[in-house]
Amino acid sequence: MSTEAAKRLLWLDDVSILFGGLKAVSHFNFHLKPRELCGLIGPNGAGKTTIFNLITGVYKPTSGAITLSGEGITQHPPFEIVKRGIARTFQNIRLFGELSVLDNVLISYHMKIGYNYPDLLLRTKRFVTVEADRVKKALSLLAIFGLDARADLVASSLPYGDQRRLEIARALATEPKALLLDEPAAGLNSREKVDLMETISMIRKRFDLSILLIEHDMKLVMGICERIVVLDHGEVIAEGSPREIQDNPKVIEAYLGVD
Amino acid sequence: MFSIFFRPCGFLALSLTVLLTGCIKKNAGDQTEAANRTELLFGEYGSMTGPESTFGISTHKGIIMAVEEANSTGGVKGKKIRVISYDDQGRPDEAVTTVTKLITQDRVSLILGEVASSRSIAAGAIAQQYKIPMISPSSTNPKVTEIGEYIFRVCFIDPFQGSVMAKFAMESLKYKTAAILRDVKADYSVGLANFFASDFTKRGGTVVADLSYSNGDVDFKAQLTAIKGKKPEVLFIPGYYTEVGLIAKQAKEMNYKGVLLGGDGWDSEKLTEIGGDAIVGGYFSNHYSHEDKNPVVQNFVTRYKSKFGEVPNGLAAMGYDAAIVAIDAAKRSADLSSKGLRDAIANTKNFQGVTGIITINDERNAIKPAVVLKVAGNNLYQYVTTINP
Amino acid sequence: MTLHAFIQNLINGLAAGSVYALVALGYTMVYGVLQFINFAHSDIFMLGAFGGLYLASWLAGVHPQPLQLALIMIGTMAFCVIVALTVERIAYRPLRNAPRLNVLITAIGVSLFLENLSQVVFGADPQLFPSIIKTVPLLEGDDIILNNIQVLVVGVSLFLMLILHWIVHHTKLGTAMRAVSFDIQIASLMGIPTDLVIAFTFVIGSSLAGSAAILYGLSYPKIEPFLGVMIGLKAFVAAVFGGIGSIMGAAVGGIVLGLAEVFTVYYISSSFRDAIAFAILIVILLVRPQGLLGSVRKVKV
Amino acid sequence: MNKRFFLIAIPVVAALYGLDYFLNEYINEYVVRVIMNCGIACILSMSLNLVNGCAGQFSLGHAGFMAVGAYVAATLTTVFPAGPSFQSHLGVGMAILSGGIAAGLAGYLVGLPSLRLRGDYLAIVTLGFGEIIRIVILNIEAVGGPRGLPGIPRLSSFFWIYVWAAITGLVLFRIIRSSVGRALLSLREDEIAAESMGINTAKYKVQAFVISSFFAGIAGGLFAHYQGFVDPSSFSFNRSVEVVIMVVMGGMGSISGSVIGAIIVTVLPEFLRFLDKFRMVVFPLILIILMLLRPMGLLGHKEIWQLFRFKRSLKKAVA
Repeated sequence: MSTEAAKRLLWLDDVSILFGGLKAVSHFNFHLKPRELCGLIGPNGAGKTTIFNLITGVYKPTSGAITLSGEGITQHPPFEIVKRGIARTFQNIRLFGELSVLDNVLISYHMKIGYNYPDLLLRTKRFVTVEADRVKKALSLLAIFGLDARADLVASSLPYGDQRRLEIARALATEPKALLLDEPAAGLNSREKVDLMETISMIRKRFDLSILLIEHDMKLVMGICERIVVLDHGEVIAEGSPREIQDNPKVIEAYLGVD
Repeated sequence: MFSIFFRPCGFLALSLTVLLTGCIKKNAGDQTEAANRTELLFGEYGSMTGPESTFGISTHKGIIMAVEEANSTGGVKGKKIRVISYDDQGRPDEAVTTVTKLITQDRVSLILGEVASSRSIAAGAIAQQYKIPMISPSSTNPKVTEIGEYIFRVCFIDPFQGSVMAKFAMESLKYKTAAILRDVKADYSVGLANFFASDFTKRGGTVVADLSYSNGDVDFKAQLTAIKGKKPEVLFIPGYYTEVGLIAKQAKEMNYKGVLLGGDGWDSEKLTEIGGDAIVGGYFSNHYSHEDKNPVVQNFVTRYKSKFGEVPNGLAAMGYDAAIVAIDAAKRSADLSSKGLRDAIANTKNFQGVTGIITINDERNAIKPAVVLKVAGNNLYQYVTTINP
Repeated sequence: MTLHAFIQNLINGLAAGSVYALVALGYTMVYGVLQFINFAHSDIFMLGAFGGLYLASWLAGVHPQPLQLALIMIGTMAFCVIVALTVERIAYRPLRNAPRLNVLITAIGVSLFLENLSQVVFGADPQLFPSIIKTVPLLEGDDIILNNIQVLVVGVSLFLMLILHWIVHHTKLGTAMRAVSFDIQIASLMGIPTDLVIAFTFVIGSSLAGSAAILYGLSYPKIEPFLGVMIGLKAFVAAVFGGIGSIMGAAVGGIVLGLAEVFTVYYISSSFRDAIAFAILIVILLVRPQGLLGSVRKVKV
Repeated sequence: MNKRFFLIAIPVVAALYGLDYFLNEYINEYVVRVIMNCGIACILSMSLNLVNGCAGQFSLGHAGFMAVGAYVAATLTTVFPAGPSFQSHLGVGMAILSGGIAAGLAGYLVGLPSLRLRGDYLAIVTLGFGEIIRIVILNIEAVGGPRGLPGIPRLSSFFWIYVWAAITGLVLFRIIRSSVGRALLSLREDEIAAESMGINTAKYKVQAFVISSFFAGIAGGLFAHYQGFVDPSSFSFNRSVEVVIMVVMGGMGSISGSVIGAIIVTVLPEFLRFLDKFRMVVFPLILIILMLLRPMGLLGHKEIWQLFRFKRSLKKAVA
């Protein structure tokens, strides 16, 4: 493996996907470095969420390849991809609404279940200790987001902002190498947005991971991202530091339209 | 807040107490209790609802009539007879539940039922277990009375009925080739078809086609296409009238010209109603004919007509006979204990029923003749011949 | 013999399949709009058959026969529409935002209720559907028989399907229906009166069931309260097979199922008549879940 | 296995044994029969709840799995040449267990297509499988085809039925209160999110089907061995619907709710016998009204004891 490749945590090589003859994403080339915080922006319908769905295996690309830490994951189902270290949140929150806050996080620990059917049926020592450890771990994770006191509440009863945070906590519980956040600031007020910016920076430091962020709020994206990729009509139209993007005429054109 | 939960809880508790008051077990072998009662209890179970409800309802009418007549002439040994009837929805498991209830809760002395052999077999095991006599009015499968010495029937059995039609087709109609269209979902039909086939071949005939349908089907054209290709002289359809009418109609539409034959399942005014002129000219075996000039039969038909406003079909007549055999046995029995009733039923000899002279043999089956009827259209069934066992 | 038998089976299967197709349309339309299996549809069909039976006795004096048949058919369709709208208003509409499972269970409940109530009202004993039109063979070979009822069944079915196709694709109402089936919320935001459109879907579905009931009664004149159960299930299978939501699909599915059954009975055994429908269903759902003519709907994430 | 388990289990088994003796000696058989019917209904509804209530996969074919269990167990004790050697409590227990395993295998086969289908489609496919199983049995002459299979040794007692009901409840409860159970619940809540949190949805759907069918098979075996007779009509679509009604009435995902639902659906018709032919009209009416007025069922997602706990915490909050 070359040193260049080693720098890439996640690599999308010439990825395209067709929906009913329509190219939703076309020849998309992208890589995410370890511990990088990268923004993915573009007007509505540019294909940003589709890219998340491609990376996490919800959709399979029509052509191209996706690699994570040197391993091809293009054809893996979503749950395999999570196991290999990519976690995500959803644009329109998809919590397990009827379950408790704690259960929402505990579900993410399931892939490392740690016991088998005889253990759970007979309530062996292994089962009891594993479960207790999980709960402890989940509570301390929730504590980071200030949700530990409300661990027993039903997730859908939380206020909107807390649901967003819970979704991030749930994704972090899978212990990912890369975290994909799909419009985490949508629907938040400006105070909450400032909190969220801090939270995102904190997560990256504390959990030592890369973050790919879809966001419409330019202030937020420009404020925390090191690198920004701009997408329009399924194609990359610009890439660079926040400053470079801000001044790029193509980006302005894409957002404001041409007369 | 608590009331939301406790209200159903209280309801459950209440219903449970109601349930429990009537459920203390009485000594199962206690016959003095039955003897000391002021009335004689008969239990009846049958399909009063569900797709086969028509059988249960006809039988029920016959039983009710028999019991009312007996009560109007003073009952049995000074006791009035009361019938407790339950619906089994045409389900064997429900039949077992209802018979258990009749025996252990209502504590009847005798049980009447069922029409369908599958339900008689399922519930008969319970009657046998508690040693309560059961008389099936019209379950023709041999297995029913094989359950044990407390299970009887007042009808002939499938092997006999199957051979009746085989004999009739060969000897009276002089046909040599036959096709069979059997209802595979009905044990009755399968049994009859098997016995017909073996008897018909034994007598030197050939079964050229043996096809099947399931009750509830409405389209038989595929089977009839296949049968027509084999050109049989007769087509034996040992099914229920519900399907036979349609089969006859479609056979006519398909231009099949052979003669149709069937069993007692044909017996209903609906047969000619649905079959129309397509079924005219067909022959079937039956327990009795309401055309029978025998005064016993004519008397029964008149009384039934005035009571229910319709002509009694075979099932009603069988229900009636089952009940009068039971009543007769009760009159003859030493006491009204279940053992006494059983022995009296077993000793039934040359008893004049509506459906013929009934003698119960050692296998607890009725030895009696079958009649062959010819469908003459417009709900007319001409008596053709009587075939003795 | 084999070729003649084959053609004969083809004719019989086509006539049987047409009835499935008409009933299947009711399922496919309601499913297309509301995404739930209207289990009660089969019982609307059954009630239609009884309605037709009583109408026929009231209209027995009407001549000529084609007029009488047309009146009975229209009357039955109206009757089915009234029943279906009542069911929709009382049982389904209050559950519009409830989980789909609840609606499905309610539909099963309505279906059982209608069946058992009909049994109390009409009795379980089968009744004769009057032969409004006498069966006359049109083609009477030694091996192949074709009668007027079969032609009528196929003809009327085809005619009704063409009308339906025209309503759905060439009228404003049809456009509204398609919009609602695409996304009920967006349609409602666009100012489409969704409740009305849904009600209209039930109107079309149930009137087709009513007409199917008359055609059924003419072909198989034996009517009983449980007759809808199997036909309903098979019609639904036909709808899924053809691609749910697709009118052509329901038509094709119904006819394929009719043919498959006839050939199964002829070449294999009648005991597998009901099994073949479900086997087809399972195979199609595994191989092509969207059905023969259905379109794939991408899950929104 | 811990000490607490035995501290509870041994008295429970002893109590069941004592109750068995009491019922046989002092209570009339009809009532005992209804109680036993309740036990079997409980096993069926609890097991279906795992698929319908917890995993959110709508199955309408439970009667089919029950049929497999009933027929396999009954074949072992009745038709099978070595049958008589099975005609003891141990033998029947083994036969019933085999029936459960066979039903579990059938559940595996049915579970497979469920990987690709959801909601109503799955409902109709399971319905289809249930019917196919029934039609196949109808065509097996060795087990009596449409005539049914009589002469099955009647060895399932109150004790055995309720021991199995207790085992079913315990197993299902422990599964639900484990990581596997949470994985199943996540399927019900949101399959895509579950998959994105590392849950192999396909695997757990199939597992839910297998476990659920296993217990349905056990219920079938018990049913056959106290009925003494089985025939295909006992396992029709209506039976599946009955079990669904139990689950829905009690509350989706609530094991104790399923028990309550099973008891109501089994006992209520016995009380409604006086309604005669209207009995079968009232029943669906109750279902419709329940769906309109209390769509979550009697207990909703909660277990019966959670209702108390919920109130207690509310009280605390008020105080």
